[in-house]
Amino acid sequence: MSFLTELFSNFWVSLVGKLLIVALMIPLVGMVIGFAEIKLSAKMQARMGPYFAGGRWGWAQLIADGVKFFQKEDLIPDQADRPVFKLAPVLVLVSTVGLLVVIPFGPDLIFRDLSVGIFYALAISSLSTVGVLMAGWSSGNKYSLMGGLRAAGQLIAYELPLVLAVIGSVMLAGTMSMSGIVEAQIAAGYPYVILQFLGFGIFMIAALAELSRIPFDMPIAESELVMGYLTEYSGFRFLFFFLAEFANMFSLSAIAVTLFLGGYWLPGIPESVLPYAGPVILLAKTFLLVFAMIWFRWTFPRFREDQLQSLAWRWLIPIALANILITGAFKVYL
Amino acid sequence: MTTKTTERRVLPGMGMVKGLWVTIYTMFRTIFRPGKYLATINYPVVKETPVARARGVIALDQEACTVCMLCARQCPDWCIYIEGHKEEKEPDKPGGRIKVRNTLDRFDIDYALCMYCGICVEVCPFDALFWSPEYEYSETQMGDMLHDMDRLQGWLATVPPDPELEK
Amino acid sequence: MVLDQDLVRHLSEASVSVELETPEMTLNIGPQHPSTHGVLRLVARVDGERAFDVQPVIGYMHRGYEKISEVRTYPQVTTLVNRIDWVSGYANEVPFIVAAEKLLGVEVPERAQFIRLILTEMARISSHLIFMASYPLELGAATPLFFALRERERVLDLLEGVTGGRFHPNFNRIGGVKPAYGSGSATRKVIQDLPAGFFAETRVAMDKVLYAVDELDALVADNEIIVARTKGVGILPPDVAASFGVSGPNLRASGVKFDLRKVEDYLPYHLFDFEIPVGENGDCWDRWHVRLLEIRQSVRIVQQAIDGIPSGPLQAKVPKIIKVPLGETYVRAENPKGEMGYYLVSNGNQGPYRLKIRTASFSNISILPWILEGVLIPDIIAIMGSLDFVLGDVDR
Amino acid sequence: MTSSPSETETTVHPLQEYADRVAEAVGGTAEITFDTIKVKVPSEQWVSSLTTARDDLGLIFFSFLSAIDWSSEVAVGDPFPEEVEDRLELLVTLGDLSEGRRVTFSTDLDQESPAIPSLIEVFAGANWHEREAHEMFGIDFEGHPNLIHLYLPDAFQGNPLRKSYPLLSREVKPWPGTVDVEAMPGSDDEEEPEGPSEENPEA
Repeated sequence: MSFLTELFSNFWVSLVGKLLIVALMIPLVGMVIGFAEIKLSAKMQARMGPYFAGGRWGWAQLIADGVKFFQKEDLIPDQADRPVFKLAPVLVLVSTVGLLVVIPFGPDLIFRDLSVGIFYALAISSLSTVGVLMAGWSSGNKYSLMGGLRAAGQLIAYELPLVLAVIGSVMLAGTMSMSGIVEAQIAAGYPYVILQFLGFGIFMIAALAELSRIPFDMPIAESELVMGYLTEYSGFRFLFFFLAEFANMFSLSAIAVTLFLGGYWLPGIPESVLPYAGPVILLAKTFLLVFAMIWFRWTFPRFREDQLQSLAWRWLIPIALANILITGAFKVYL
Repeated sequence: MTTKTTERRVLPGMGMVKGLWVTIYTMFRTIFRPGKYLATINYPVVKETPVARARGVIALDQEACTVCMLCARQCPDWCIYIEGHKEEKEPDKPGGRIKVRNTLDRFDIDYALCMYCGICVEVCPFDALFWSPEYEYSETQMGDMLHDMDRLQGWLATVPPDPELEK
Repeated sequence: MVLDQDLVRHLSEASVSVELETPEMTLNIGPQHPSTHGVLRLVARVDGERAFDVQPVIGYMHRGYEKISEVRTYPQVTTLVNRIDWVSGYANEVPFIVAAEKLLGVEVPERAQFIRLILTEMARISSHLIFMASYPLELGAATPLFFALRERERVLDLLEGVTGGRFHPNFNRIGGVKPAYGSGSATRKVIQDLPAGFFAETRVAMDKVLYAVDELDALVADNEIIVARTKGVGILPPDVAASFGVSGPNLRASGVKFDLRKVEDYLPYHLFDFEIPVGENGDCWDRWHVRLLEIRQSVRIVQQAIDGIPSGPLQAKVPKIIKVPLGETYVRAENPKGEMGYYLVSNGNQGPYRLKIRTASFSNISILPWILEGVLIPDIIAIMGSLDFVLGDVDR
Repeated sequence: MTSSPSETETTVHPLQEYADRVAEAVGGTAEITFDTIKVKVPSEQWVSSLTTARDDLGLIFFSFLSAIDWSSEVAVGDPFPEEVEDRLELLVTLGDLSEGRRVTFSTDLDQESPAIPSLIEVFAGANWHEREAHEMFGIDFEGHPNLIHLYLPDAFQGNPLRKSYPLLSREVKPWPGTVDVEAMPGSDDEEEPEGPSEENPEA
């Protein structure tokens, strides 16, 4: 390990290394979660799911999809606003990559331990709203425009509960840096979800809305808006959105795990083995949350526009505020 | 029996929980006991055998056909094209009368037009047309869907015996 | 830079009092659209999400059946007619054949009537199962589709076992059911009666259908999101429904207890006891729930019909070339989508002189402009889906 | 009510009493053919008689509206064996949602320029049915808000369901049913292959 740390001490080499890891991680994570979604949803519907791609049980299905998207013709509709149309998927993917920076995989296994970790993460995640709106507006077709406007309304409406839900655990931990929150939970001896179950619930609901997955997938409502703001995208641009959705699922779940479920720590694990067991624990917990998202996606229908908004404004935000009050009182009283 | 909406007293969250329960036990059932609960098969590897009376393709028995053109006339889609000619056939008994017999020159069924209604098979008075449950004869060109006489004769081998009947 | 106060006040009031004038947009829903059940086009003038003037445009699938049937013989028209509502193929043939039999004055043997009844109820089950599959999909839930279609395959396999065709069985003949394989010397003796093991398989299939209906009930009926999306949406009062000619489950969901199976005598429904599910306030949820209960009733009918089926000939004595005598009659039947009727005028030849085909979906969706007035776009899809129409039925 | 094919003099059709009541209330003549009550109404009282049918007799269910083109010479299908008086008969079938009765009201219009007031005020459902009858038979419904084509493309000329309108698809493709079994080579009986009538043949 010493040779590595010495090599990594040079700033530029570690920067390139980190970029390589992220560049590798996004497609890998996207593929694994995508494959899990395809296979598990098939099983939930008494189907077999992909079988022939890659031999035994279709593990290479998403690699095949990736290759398919790459060699597909990249159409840009003539009424589209070309630069905006080209930039939109990049913006959405950037916000996904940005989230990975602050996730602590182990005690010191973090890309960059920012002191304002969670604040930065929430700011970056709202960048994708701009990307989605650009995609909806620039595609030049009525369905995409409606999808984009719906996405704007929804993502902004659910930005608030997302932020308010996080404040509870930040108050308990006393710091905003992600690894700091995990260490606080290790010190406190219990994951914050026990106290912050309201916050956790609201965070998960708001995360589902951020990802615009069922029951909040109004922007890509297949049965109404054909494919919402994704209608005109094809080829590798669609691959950006496709990967961004799955990678976002991973990063938002990882943030939820870090804030509420004790990050890379399990109550029984001794301190010494954490640097090695940390990533595995984090990935296991994250996959649990991702499975819950998949489970919700294949069971529920989608809300209507106004029900979606009224759920956010009339229910999630008041409960989140109440949660902050209770946590504050608990913190002061304790 | 009215669909009294009030009689369905369900706790607020329970409706969704019931739905989640259905999907999760279907998942475990399909994973751990696929034989019993898996509904799909891998088509090219495993093939379903169609029922005996399935109307897949029409098979022709050229010897039985006497070019009476009944099937071509009754076909609603006009997709059977028949040409024949008269021919002498040696008599059965020696010294018997020379019999004149119609023989087929051309018997095409255009499966691109055919709607598998079965009127031709039913109306044929000489047992020349049969149904066979074969279904794997799709083509890349629409023109190839026109099956000629010999190909229809080829299907004759795949005609299944008639199923026994319910008592 | 000190803002002068009245400017600020003016600006704030101005934004409040001025109604945001957004120009309305004409949105084409269809003819190529994921949830228009075929090639229906809705021209909707939309303000934001609310559509206030929806005009359906139909005719993309008009095949002109009424004109073609004037040049066809009766057996050929049967193949034509089961392609109108292809989701329940067998159920379309029965009223047409009964109309021809009425003009001919032919008494259909008991066993043929029972077989017709069993296959019609199976067509109803398969049609309602397609609705159970596609309606939650329109609201966003993808899983019920697979539960419903898995059982529908069983029912269609039974239909194929008896008739040879899954969607377009063409199994009805004037005077009864298709008697023999062909009319050759050997094939005439091959009787097309029910295949062996049909009763056992049907009992198993019916139990599986009931099980799937319970699963769908658990998955969809009380789901809070579906209830929020469908209860109180698209309310259809009974008098408006009657004046538009809406029939079948859509009419019964509005609280009208009227089922043609109890009133008409085209099939021996009087021999079986079954109930007519009736909705309460005629919204999308009731239309969905009435169809769910109807599947259970159809399963009951099929089970009773299997136990009580008499033996006997499959077809009455009918000449080989059928010429229907002069006359006109209107026979209507309870199709899964609603009332389907045939006004048959015959002039003593082999084919009908004039055949008016009254289809259920045509009247069911003629109500769309009335019911989709001032409705959000997601509700347009929800209401249209709940009417359960098929474009072949609409355009003929 | 089992179907009695043709009404013999002795047995009175069970529906006869109801049919007479309807005919007398509506001011038309009733006739029962094969279990279908048909009430012929003069075309002037068309809207008024249907309004009374709806209000007094409870026939609130609008089943369908269509027309039959009775004409002796036909461009399509086989003509009537005996002479028939040329007229365009308009049909409306109403039903009630309690005992399940149904009555077909009909009136005769002349073939050249059929016109009749629209039923939209009486039954809202008549809108589409009338548009279809207009484009298929050329009947002009006065008072109909938008009497445009329903099924046919806007540029379509002619009224397809009229008997005088030929079925073009059958002219284009030669009929595969003509028997072309060439005579025996070298034989002298050169009878040309007999070809039955263009339309459906006498099998």
